[in-house]
Amino acid sequence: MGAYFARRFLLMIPTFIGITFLVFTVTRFVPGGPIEQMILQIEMGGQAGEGGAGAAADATTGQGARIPPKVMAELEKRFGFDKPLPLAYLSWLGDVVTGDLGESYKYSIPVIRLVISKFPVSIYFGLIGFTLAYLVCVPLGVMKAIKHGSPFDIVSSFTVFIGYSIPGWALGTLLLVYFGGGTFLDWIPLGGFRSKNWAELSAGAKVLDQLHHTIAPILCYAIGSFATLTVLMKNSLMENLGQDYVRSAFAKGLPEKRVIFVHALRNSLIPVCTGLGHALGLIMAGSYLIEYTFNIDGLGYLGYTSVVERDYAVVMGVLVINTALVLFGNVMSDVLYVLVDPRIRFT
Amino acid sequence: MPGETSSHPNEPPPGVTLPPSREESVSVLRRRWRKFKTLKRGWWSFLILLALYLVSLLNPLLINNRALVVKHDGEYYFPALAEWTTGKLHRAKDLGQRLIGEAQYRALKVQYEKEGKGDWVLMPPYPYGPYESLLEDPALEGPPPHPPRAGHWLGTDDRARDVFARLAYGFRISITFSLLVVLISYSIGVSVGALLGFFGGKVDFLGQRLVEIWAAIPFLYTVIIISAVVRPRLVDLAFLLGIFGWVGLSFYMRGEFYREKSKDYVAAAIAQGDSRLSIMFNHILPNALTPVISFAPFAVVGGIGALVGLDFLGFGLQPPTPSWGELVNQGKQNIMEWHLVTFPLGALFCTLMLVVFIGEAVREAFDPKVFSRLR
Amino acid sequence: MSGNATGTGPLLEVEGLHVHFPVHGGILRHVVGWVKAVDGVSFAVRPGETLGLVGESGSGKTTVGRAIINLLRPTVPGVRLSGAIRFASEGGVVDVNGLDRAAMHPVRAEISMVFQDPYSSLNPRMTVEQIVGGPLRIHARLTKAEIRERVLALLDRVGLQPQYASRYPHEFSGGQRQRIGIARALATRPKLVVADEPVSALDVSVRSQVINLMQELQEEFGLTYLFVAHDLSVVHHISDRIAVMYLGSLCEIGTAAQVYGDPVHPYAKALLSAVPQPDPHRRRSDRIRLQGDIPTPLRKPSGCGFRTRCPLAKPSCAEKVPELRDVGGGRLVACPEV
Amino acid sequence: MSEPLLRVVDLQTWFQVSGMTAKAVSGVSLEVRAGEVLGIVGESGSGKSVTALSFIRLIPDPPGRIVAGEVWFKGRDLLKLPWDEVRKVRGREIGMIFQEPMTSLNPVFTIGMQVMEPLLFHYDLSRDEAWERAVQALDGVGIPDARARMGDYPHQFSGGMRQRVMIAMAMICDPAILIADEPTTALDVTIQAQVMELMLDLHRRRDGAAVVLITHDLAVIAETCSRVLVMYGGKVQEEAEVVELFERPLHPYTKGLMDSIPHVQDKGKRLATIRGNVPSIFDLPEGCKFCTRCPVVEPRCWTEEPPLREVAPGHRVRCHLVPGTPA
Repeated sequence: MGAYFARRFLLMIPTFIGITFLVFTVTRFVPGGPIEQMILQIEMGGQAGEGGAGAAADATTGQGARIPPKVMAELEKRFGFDKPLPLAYLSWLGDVVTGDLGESYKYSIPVIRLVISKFPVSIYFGLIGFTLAYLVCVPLGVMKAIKHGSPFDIVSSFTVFIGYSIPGWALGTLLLVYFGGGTFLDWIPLGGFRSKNWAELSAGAKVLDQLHHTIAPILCYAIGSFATLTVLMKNSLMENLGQDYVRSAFAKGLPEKRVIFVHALRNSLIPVCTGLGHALGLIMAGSYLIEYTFNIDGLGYLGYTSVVERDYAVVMGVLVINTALVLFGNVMSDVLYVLVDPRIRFT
Repeated sequence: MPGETSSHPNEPPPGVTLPPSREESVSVLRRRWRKFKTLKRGWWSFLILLALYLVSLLNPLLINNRALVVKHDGEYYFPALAEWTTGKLHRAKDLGQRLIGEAQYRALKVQYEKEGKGDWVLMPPYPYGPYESLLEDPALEGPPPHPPRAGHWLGTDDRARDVFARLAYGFRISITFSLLVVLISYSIGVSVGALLGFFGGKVDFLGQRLVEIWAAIPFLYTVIIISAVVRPRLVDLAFLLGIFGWVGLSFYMRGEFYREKSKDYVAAAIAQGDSRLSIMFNHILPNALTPVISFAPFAVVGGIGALVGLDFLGFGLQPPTPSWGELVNQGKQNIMEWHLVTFPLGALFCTLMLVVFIGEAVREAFDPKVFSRLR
Repeated sequence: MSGNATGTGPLLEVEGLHVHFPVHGGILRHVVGWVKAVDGVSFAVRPGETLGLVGESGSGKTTVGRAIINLLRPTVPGVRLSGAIRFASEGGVVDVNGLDRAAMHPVRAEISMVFQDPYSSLNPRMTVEQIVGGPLRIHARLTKAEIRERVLALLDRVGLQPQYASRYPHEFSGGQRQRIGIARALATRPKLVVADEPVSALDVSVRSQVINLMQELQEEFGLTYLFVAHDLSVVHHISDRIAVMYLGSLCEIGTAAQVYGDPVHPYAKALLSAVPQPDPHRRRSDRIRLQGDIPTPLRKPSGCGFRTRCPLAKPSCAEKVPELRDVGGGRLVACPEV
Repeated sequence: MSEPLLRVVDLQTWFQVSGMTAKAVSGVSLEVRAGEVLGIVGESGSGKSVTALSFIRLIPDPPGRIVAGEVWFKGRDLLKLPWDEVRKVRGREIGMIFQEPMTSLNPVFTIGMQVMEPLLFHYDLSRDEAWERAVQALDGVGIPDARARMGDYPHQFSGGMRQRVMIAMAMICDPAILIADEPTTALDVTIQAQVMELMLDLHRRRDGAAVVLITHDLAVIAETCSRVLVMYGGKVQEEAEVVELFERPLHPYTKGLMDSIPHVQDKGKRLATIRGNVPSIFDLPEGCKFCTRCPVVEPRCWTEEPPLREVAPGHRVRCHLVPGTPA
């Protein structure tokens, strides 16, 4: 078992290399890369990248004539463009292995520090949203399975359909417009993680402020997995209720509660649990759309802004973290599999 | 005793009729289709969506700032049709309008009516185009965006473009786009899954590892990165989403192929000397594909959602393409303009809801589960 | 029964057949072991006769049948086959085991198979006409109309009405499906039919119909059957000779009367004794009870595979794999203790 | 004759599938007597399993429903009891073994937990006592090293061993009636013999308990049962003591079944067959359920369902053409 997971981790290495190499290549060979961006920066006094991506990357034409060749060479060296692609990648990879993800040209601080500083915010929203989703969906799915075909089931199915038809970020913008102090109500803040004056607040007010900033984004996080998770839970339990072993449990004379909530439920949680691993990896990486919607300064937002601003060291840094988290999620789901299903023994 | 081995049952005596056998000879797909038609919610959703999409294909003739017909100096012009089919635009001066560049048909209409020379203009039912900035429209005062009002049902956006026109064109693009994404991701997913499942062994093992690498790519982020630098057109973006969206399907397809492959009808096909291609395509694929079809509507939902989301972030289709996501993003920037968020999201929601209903019915038709309960 | 025996040599001769399936494991899915599904089996089938191959699950009887129609290599990646499967085809004797795909192709018209499960062995997306006409489209140079004519004749012969030709398998009962499977197997007028448990999935009242049909067809077309089954009384009824398998090896092979009437090998004895008899007066108290489970072929006992359950087992049984030896009357038995 | 353990009167269990009604069991009456092994034999769709499952109301709903009938057990009609009372009968008074030993045990719980579960719910036993009794029970069905295997999971057992576990589980409360639904069909011949013998052995050691054995195999019936019901098309067609039935089968269906078993002396001959196919339970004829396949069918058989008549002591048959004293 230990050996299995050791090897499993070893297999992550080629996967990791494959993905980062792919993206590394893309970022190097396309126009609008860091050098052009840098040139633009130098020429325009750092105004590039403002106002969304739509206007960001038009500066692809070579106006580098005004930059002295010496500076150009320096820039190329800094981004490794003076080396052929494989070498550049290898040197980048070498840096990554030593924990050096480069430096953000926008913030001029090491990427690793930047990433780590954004992590807690993403995890905060991710974990709460995710926990909330499981707390709602699992019991709801169970209820729907038990009361299959009842009015409750039909009405809640409708809610599930609605949930599936509204992407989380879309709900977010609706909430902002209707409850964010626009034409209508002013119940929720326009975004952010905490109020600007957070440090000055009393302890009780801190809690309230945090909650105030949490509710709307969390709703959006939770609705993302609401439909699929509920349906998965329901179908999984219903399928198990039709299994032979449920019949033998009833034939033994066990009470209905015991059969459903112990025998069938334990089995039907298996797919839900293993999905948890994957979801965890994804959730910790933050959500570009929701963080963007609510201006939450987390990993997803960092990724978004770094792409808009062509801050490639950060782009690659976020990618590295994201990939690592996805791979970690895969392993997690394997671990969970072993924990919940005695039939699985990885060797 | 030749009759003894017969599988034929007794004939009933005259006057006695046996209950007719309900089974009739129809293929599996036909039966599924019939079943789908009986599921009213899904079937109606399908009809509505189909009708809307077909109508939206005629958008240039229904919602346009270019006239359908212009009669000028005894000659007939069809600007909307001409623009749609050949891309040709009519110059203003050719139609007797004193303007440089393209004719302004709404103004032309007013002009002809004033002149009273027997010239006339027939505008489309909704005479505003999706790209047209209406800053000079006398009906709209004040700076854009304008809230809904008579003539502009859903108001205008921050460049004074008509929101209804943009939504209608955005619908056509969203559906076309997601159908394209589904087509691409299905082609890849089905082929990859089929190959891995059919050949198994080493091919499968190596293939699976490669697919796993592909699957671990943070998909949205990568699309954002690529989209930020290559500035994709509709087809490019669909292709981009397609090549990232097939992984789950290929796993499923692989499983189906594995399962079908182990059934004896495949062994029978091998034993009778069918070629590998024939076994794959004629024997296994039709059986393996059936369950996969039922995912397609949900893939359409994913495609639409992804497009709108990317547009929202500014990494989708290039402006000034009419786009729901871009409108929502304007709404996010202008929080007082509720119509910029409400209408596109309403359109998105209704569309997705219809597709979800279709999907639910398709799933029911393809994979009817009778959940039974003991007590 | 064996009146059709024309040639002198056997139609099929299996010699030293080994089939080992790889067991994959570990993160790299490498081979961590081998299931010795068939472990040195030799027998011959004469033209026109029926050889019954009997055994319990894991005995390898089905694998033998599938090896004979060369079905393992295309379906099981990494399978190891050795030994010879000599088949007297139209073009001379060929070793099926050594043929590649192209060389095997013409032979496929001469060996066909009837499968156990009448549900999974017919493609649910094809009509009966497409299913039964399949082998003809591949092997016979016939027009569409000719194929249709042949299909209708075949359906008639197996007792199905011609209007069924355009129907799909799901519209038929188990027995009717098996008739379709038989019609398909006979389409190219093969010499050898490998029937893998053709009646075990059928209800009792249609089982005998199918057995009768198979016997009639054998006489009519001069077929040779390798009849694989676990039901001894059915095998006895249809077979001229019977071979008994246990854990990949042959225990005993002889005429139906010899093996069914008076088995010699301890496993054959126990197997026969375990079969319930439809006669309430003959309740067995002298039944030979076998202790324990059938070992998995992955961890086959050394020496004689049966020794872990054998009432006659001796320490020496663990040392050497017993060979088939003639115990008289053409009967071969793989046990040194009898 | 003493009062039967279980008396079923006119049981009707129907299944509703996409608008069609299948009368899987349509009017079955039977008795289970103390100490006997009652065999119910029939082909697929004959209603034999549904009949037995209806005794303890183990019918999946939807699509199934017990429409009418009475099941008298210890002075109470099980079909009219509240569910809680029915559950007290299941496992404790009436035990059940199923065909598929592979799927009938819960894959994620240990064998020990599953075997002792009935004890914990039916009796006021401590976990330790239940544990000990479970060990004894497993020991009693011939699981080697039972104590050590209590913590194992079902997938660690072979098919035959799992069926032994099922037997231990079904018998651990010492039920008055054991229903065995095709208990050996999925097993190999030599294992089948072991399991069958184990069941009979346990039965013989218990006084006054009964076994209801459901099977499609007449040979199994002949070897194990004392009395037999032959079912076809959801109805009992013939009922007799086992020797009587095999010596003097009266119903054309029973005769046909027996004749289609190959006998040593018939080798090389054509087997007798029953014409036609087993009808789908959705397509049963009006009159006698067997009329479409019966070799001696008469016009009235198509329209008129014959009653189940007693033609000799303890021998009842449902056929117009069998002479005998009307019941």
